[in-house]
Amino acid sequence: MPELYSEILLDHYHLPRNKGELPGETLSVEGANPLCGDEITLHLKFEGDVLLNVTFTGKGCAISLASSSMLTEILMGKTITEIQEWIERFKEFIREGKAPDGVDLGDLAALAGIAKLPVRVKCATLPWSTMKEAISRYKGT
Amino acid sequence: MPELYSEILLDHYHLPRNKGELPGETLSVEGANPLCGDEITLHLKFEGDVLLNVTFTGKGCAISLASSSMLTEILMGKTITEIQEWIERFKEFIREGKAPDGVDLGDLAALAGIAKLPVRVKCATLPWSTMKEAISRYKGT
Amino acid sequence: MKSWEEIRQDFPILNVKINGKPLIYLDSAASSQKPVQVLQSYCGFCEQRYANVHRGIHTLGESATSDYEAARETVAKFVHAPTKDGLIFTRGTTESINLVARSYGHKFIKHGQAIVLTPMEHHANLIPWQLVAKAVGAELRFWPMQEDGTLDFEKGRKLLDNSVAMLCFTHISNVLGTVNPVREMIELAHQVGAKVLVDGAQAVPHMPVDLTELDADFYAFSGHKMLGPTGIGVLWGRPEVLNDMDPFLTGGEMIREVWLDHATWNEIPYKFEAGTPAIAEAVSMAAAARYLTEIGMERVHEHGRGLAKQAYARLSEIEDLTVYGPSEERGALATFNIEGIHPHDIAAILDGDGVAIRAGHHCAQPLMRWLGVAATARASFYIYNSESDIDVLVEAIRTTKKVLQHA
Amino acid sequence: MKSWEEIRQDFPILNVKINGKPLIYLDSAASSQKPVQVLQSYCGFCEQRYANVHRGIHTLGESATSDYEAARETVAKFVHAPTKDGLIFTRGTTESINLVARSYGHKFIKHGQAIVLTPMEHHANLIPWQLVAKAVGAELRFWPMQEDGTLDFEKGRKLLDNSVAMLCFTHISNVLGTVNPVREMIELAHQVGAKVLVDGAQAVPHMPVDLTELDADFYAFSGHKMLGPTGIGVLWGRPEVLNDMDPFLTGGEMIREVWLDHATWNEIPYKFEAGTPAIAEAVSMAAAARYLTEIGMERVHEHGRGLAKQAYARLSEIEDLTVYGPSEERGALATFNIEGIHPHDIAAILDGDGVAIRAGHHCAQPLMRWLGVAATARASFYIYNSESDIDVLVEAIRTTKKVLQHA
Ligand SMILES: Cc1ncc(COP(=O)(O)O)c(C=O)c1O
Ligand SMILES: Cc1ncc(COP(=O)(O)O)c(C=O)c1O
Repeated sequence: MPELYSEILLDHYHLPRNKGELPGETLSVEGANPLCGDEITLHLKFEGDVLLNVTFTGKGCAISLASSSMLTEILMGKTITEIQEWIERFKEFIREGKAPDGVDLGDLAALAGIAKLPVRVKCATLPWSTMKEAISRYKGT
Repeated sequence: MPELYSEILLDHYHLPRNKGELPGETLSVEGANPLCGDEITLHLKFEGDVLLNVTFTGKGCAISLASSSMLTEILMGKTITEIQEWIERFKEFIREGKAPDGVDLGDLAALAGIAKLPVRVKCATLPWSTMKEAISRYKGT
Repeated sequence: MKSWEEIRQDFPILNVKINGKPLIYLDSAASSQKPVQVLQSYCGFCEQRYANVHRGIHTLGESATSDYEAARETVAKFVHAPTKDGLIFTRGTTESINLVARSYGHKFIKHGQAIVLTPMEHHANLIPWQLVAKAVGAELRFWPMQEDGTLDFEKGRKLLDNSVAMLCFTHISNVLGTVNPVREMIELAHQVGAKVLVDGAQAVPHMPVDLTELDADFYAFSGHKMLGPTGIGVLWGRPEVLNDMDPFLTGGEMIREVWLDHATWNEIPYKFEAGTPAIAEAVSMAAAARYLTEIGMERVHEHGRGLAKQAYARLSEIEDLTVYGPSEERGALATFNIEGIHPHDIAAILDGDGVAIRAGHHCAQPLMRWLGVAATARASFYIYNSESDIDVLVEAIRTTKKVLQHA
Repeated sequence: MKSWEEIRQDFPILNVKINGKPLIYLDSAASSQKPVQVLQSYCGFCEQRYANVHRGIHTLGESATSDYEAARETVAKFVHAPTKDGLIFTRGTTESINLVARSYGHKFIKHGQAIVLTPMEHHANLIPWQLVAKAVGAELRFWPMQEDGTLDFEKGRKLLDNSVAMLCFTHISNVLGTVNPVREMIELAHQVGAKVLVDGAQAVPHMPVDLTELDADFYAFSGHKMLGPTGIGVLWGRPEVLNDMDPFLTGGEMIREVWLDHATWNEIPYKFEAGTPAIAEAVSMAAAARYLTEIGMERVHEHGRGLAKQAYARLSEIEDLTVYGPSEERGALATFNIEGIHPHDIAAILDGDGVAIRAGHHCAQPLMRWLGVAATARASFYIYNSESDIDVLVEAIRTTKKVLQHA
């Protein structure tokens, strides 16, 4: 079994957190990776600066689905500033293959192997770049 | 010294036979090899079917000049049919690198090495293809 | 006669361990591995006979030119081309098709005429024609397929009327494995006066191809899929047609005379080979052709067909697994999906067992849409594969299912 | 630090005997020989890390992709490119220039605008612009040269007005050895809003090139002239400009989404790399760049300059012999003619002594006309040449004169 398909990753894949529609959502944003056929929609409910609730729907590979599931767990309840920090942290993490100094990534750490697999980076990144898009849309409203 | 630059070849190069204009010529035909910059003009005097006299002018490498000189010696006084036979013989000779069975090539034999030097074949062939053109023009008149 | 086991030993890469397991390389449809004979030809040429071609009067210039031209002859013979003058060395199938689209298509296909393609084309044999159609105002028509991924002849025949300028299609589909009836299709197209381009990228490596008999106007293939190097491929074109076409790339070698403000062109095939060609690559593509000829293309074909048939049968037995394309008479590959599992995950988990397959759209996005999927997994075979590779594949797929299928 | 003698030993071809004599290879301006390090990189990659790139999810697909992308980075660094995203792998300089002519020229150069070239351009940097000019109705202007084969700045400056869309010229002339003042010329062109393409085929192998400092919009060079393989070359383009351009070849890899009737494009550089690239060639072109970097490009430059200077001086001493181009500050070559002897004969007779030089028009027919000759002979140098090679050259030329000059 390739290292990437760790127990943690498979757990998020088989038992995705916060999967499903979000009634009363503030907005939803679709992200797609046409080369893979991954399509993930994030559903977000904001109250002012705070992301009260976030869920996801869509289809994709285990990496993009698990990454989406992890994203919802981490960002739930965070402020926009915190979310933006997390997006940057995630980018650095994926590029370097290890957590930025002093940051506890939690389950996300299971994606460390991605840095060595350029073809799969986009799968892990998809929900995060979708989140970035969502924030800029929300702030634009 | 490369084999190709034999004594016979150099002799024709240094002391070209039948080089110069041909007063009273029936026609003259220019052949050129733009890749090398070779330009050879054949001057021909026919009487009916017979090539009474042939000379050449122009510039080129040792191979094309020597080949021109040899051509004039061989074809002088020949009939059109004989000339056409010689053109075919020459082609075969250059392609195969040896004389067709039972044919004495005389000085031309010095060009045998050309078959192995694809880049130079066009130099040796230039006066002969010019001759072919000349015959067809003469017959067309 | 070399045994399949001896043949395997010609491929150094098969000794590489993947995640501690022996490599089972099932991705030859994307690109094949190279035998030592090809690598030795490459290095031997560079170490002993190398120089630029066509203009060198020195010994190395002559040896390189004669090796390069001999390569043209060898490759032309390999596909039984009617003449080697029509054999143009390109970077690969993609460049070959682009050459035809630009130098033939833009010049000869007229407003209101039609270009007929199939829905199973690789992007390389689709996008160049989209651009020609747009530029000249031609119409694109698609020859319909039947449910099993073979072409529907009744419907296709009706598309071929006098307005058709060109029919372009793949000899063997790189996804479905469909082997198209090239001879018949060309005859139909020629009856309405259309020119035909055949994409032979998946055919030339795997079966005897006889261009004289097929009578295509253009035929394209790549070196890297037939045990040869990257960076080299072929366009064969009918000389009369090539002569009428405009040049493609321009520069050295393709010219005859050049002035500051204009130029005239060299004869074919040189007219279409601008600049320093991929000399060492052409020489070792010819070595690959010789290697395959020594094994015998009939035998190569039999072997690939056998593996494809077996793979189709064995994979079809697996629950929730769909194999695409016709069950009989197929190219040396099997493309499939497993219910509820993304093909990328299949490929990644198989890699853990040393099994290299491809997953994605295989440069055939319209065909993916036709199949109603975003992507597929594909196992493809070549002379270094054996039945035991299929055993490992099937076993690895069972593991994948266990890990990834939802309970 | 490796000595020149040790460097020579890296080139297996130097052991080949030509007509029983040691090979003196003086034709590197046409194509350079390859050190074992490059050949080993080629074979090592094919034997251990090969697969098709960009889409493989298996281990070999990943190793090949990462080697290919690392090669892009290495080569970009070698020429100090501001970013590697603008580095497109092509077949060579010729394809690179054709890419710009088609994808930039046809789209952005307008009727009535001018394209400025020089009379010393290689056909590869002339004919593509002739065709653009003809297609869009642009004017070709030629920056005049001075007697010694350097550009006339007074006259050239006047050509550069607001109607100029593009300035295209060679960094170093492959015939005259002229080293053009690239930085100044680019500045002049940018002042009138023109884009600049520099043909670096003869520069990159021989001197440190810093694309960040030069500020060219496009810069083209070939692998095979810098100790690398055939079949690979580079176009570096400014990313903002590349982004605005239409694709060149179309097919796999350069797309983003494809439907039956249209498609969208991938980001740069992939947008310009249709089909399977020359993967192994890119990897070993990077090996060549590393090999040169290890020697040090300053040192390579010094060596070539020294040999060129010496050759110029020694050849000039020979009676009836004319050396072309500037006497100072020249590329690593010397082009010449001997009164009354055709250059083809010089090359052929030198070959008898194992000396490989080039004779002909060197893909620069308009320049030959400017020089008033049909052809020239050229001795060109690289890191495996030494002063003693010039001794042999000069001696062999004396023999040639004895044999061929009329008494
Ligand atoms: C100055 C110059 N430009 C362009 C080229 C063409 O390069 P290539 O044949 O590698 O495309 C050459 C080499 O012949 C050259 O010397
Ligand atoms: C059917 C088909 N056509 C065209 C191509 C493109 O070939 P290349 O990438 O060698 O240009 C391929 C290979 O990917 C193919 O399978």
